[in-house]
Amino acid sequence: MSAEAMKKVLVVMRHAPYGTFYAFEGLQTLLIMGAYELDLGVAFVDDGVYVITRNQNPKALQVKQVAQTFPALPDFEVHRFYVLEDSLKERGLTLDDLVIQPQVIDRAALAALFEEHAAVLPF
Amino acid sequence: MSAEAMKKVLVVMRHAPYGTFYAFEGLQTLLIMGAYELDLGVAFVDDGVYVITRNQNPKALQVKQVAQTFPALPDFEVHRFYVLEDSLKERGLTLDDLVIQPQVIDRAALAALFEEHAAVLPF
Amino acid sequence: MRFSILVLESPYQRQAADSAYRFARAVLEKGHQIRGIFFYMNGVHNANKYQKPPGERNLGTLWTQLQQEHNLDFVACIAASTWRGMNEDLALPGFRIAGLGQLALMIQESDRLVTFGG
Amino acid sequence: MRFSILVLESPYQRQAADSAYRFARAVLEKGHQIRGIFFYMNGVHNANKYQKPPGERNLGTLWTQLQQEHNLDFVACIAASTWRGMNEDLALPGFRIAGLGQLALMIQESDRLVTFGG
Amino acid sequence: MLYTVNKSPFASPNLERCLQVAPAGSPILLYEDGVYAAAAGTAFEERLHAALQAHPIYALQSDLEARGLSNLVEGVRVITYEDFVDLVIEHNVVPWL
Amino acid sequence: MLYTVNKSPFASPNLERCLQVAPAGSPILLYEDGVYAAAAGTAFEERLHAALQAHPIYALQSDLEARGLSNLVEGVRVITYEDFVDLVIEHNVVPWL
Repeated sequence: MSAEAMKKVLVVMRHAPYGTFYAFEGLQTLLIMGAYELDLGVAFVDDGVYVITRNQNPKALQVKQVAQTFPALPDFEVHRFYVLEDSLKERGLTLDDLVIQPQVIDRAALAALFEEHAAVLPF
Repeated sequence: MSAEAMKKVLVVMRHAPYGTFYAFEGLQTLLIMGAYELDLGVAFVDDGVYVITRNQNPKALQVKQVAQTFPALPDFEVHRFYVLEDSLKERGLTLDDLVIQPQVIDRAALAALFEEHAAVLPF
Repeated sequence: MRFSILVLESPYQRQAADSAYRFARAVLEKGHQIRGIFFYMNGVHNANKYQKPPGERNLGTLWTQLQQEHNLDFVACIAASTWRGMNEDLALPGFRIAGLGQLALMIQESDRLVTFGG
Repeated sequence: MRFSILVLESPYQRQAADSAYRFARAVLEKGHQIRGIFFYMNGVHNANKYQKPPGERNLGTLWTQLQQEHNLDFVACIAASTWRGMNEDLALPGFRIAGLGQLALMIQESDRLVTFGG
Repeated sequence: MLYTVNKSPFASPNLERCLQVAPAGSPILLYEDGVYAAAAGTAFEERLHAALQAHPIYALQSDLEARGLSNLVEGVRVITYEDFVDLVIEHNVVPWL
Repeated sequence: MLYTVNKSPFASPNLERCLQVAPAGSPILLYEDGVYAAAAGTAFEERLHAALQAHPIYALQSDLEARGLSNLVEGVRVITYEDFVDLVIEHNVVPWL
């Protein structure tokens, strides 16, 4: 199937990791759905920006580290990454604090991004 | 057991009804625990004040109405009811909007109430 | 128009599963199609055949009736089920347990995906 | 000092059950007593014997080990269990299924009640 | 896009965040505990009134009824689940969970 | 009383509401996603700084580590689960869930 014919799906991460498992399950969704004919993107919004911060170490919680898998997502056919500028700023974060380098977008660009996608999956 | 020897337990309702089942389960707790030797109170705080508003009609949701049971709680040995004044005001509510008439307390009184209780159960 | 629905929460703790059920009913009553309903995360608990809320709607029974009336595709995520102790033996009739790929197929073959969660 | 613990959430959706487990461990490691742990609302899913998170801590196993090591009283609420499809056959060793009155007894016979929820 | 919000505005910043992103003209649907934002006389009323200048705002009837909310901020449109389906047919959904 | 908060200050008003009720001197424990309130450099830092004038504020080490938070607002005390137990022995708990 040509890229143009592929349906565009946007996973929106809005929950912080570890306190809930939404981020973990959103990640599983990205890992699997890339194998299907879908054009996948992921946007980090609100506390979702905490999903991809550096230095996460949940060893004491005995759960899997979430952030470390994101740099591998292009191998799983996930190539589009976005982060909401205001969400970074509110948390005092910059791209240097993140394990990947998403495209920094403002609110209007996020709204436009939603319009481009056939499905928005919230995690 | 004399009333003085009974342990004081405060159920704190902070969730709105129906969107979550915390209020429903807090109510079940009150209905059962009154049969044991516990001196039970219940405080409505934040969205918890919505638990006891009039005119609830969840028939279309096919779930039990929550508010209607509160007036019967004295029969189940629950006699102390409190509502946080600011929580009412923030929601534009007065005692007339409620199915029971709890004692209206301010934040300092709520904090003092916590101090008096051996256990605080959040719902 | 063809819909798919994603359910992320269990019954009886949050309203999401109830809302999803009512939305699904409304879709069908208006004569539209449902390609599938995917139960993910705690949503897999919707499939539990032993759930028995006394004197209230049994969401499991309602789901099964809906599935049977319209021959719908109900999938409980196999990974989420394994984590949470849901399996074929515990599942209500009408639910199958399968992978996230089924959600990908539902999305591909629907005009709309609507998610209900916590 | 004697503690009781109330758990209101299932494993693997929110951190509450993990936090409750770690808190309970710390209480015992410091030489204090646990009168009981009461699993209420979605907390009853902690007792599910089929839960199997691949390559991670299995909270059900951890609870059972803790119960056996210290001969603790673990109660899954019978009403919450009935609603949610939990029962004796599905429950891990060490969990008993009983009424909210058990929570009342735990409160009566403890110095502290600590609740972990959503 | 149809932006949907299911949390109380007093218990979650979701509606506020959603309103900051939704472009003028986008419809907003309040359901589950989200319908508390539609109640008249609350501390949130002024914010909702401002939002109504920019957006059609809908609230789900069965969720309003369950919660006993009948005195609503002027301009909020009460709809059924069937209307909800129609809105989703007209607009793709951004669930602001 | 020990007031405990497990939600992110950006996703929930719980910490703010809790601070409005907790009398000066009452200890506050941040755990689970509540520990994000302890991070330095955020929009919440000023609020936490003010709260620290009135309350001892604790944050759970394992939850901070999981989330990669090491640069904390000055004055926040990092504690273990065993310290959490000690706090509960000293003070009864108000869980602000």
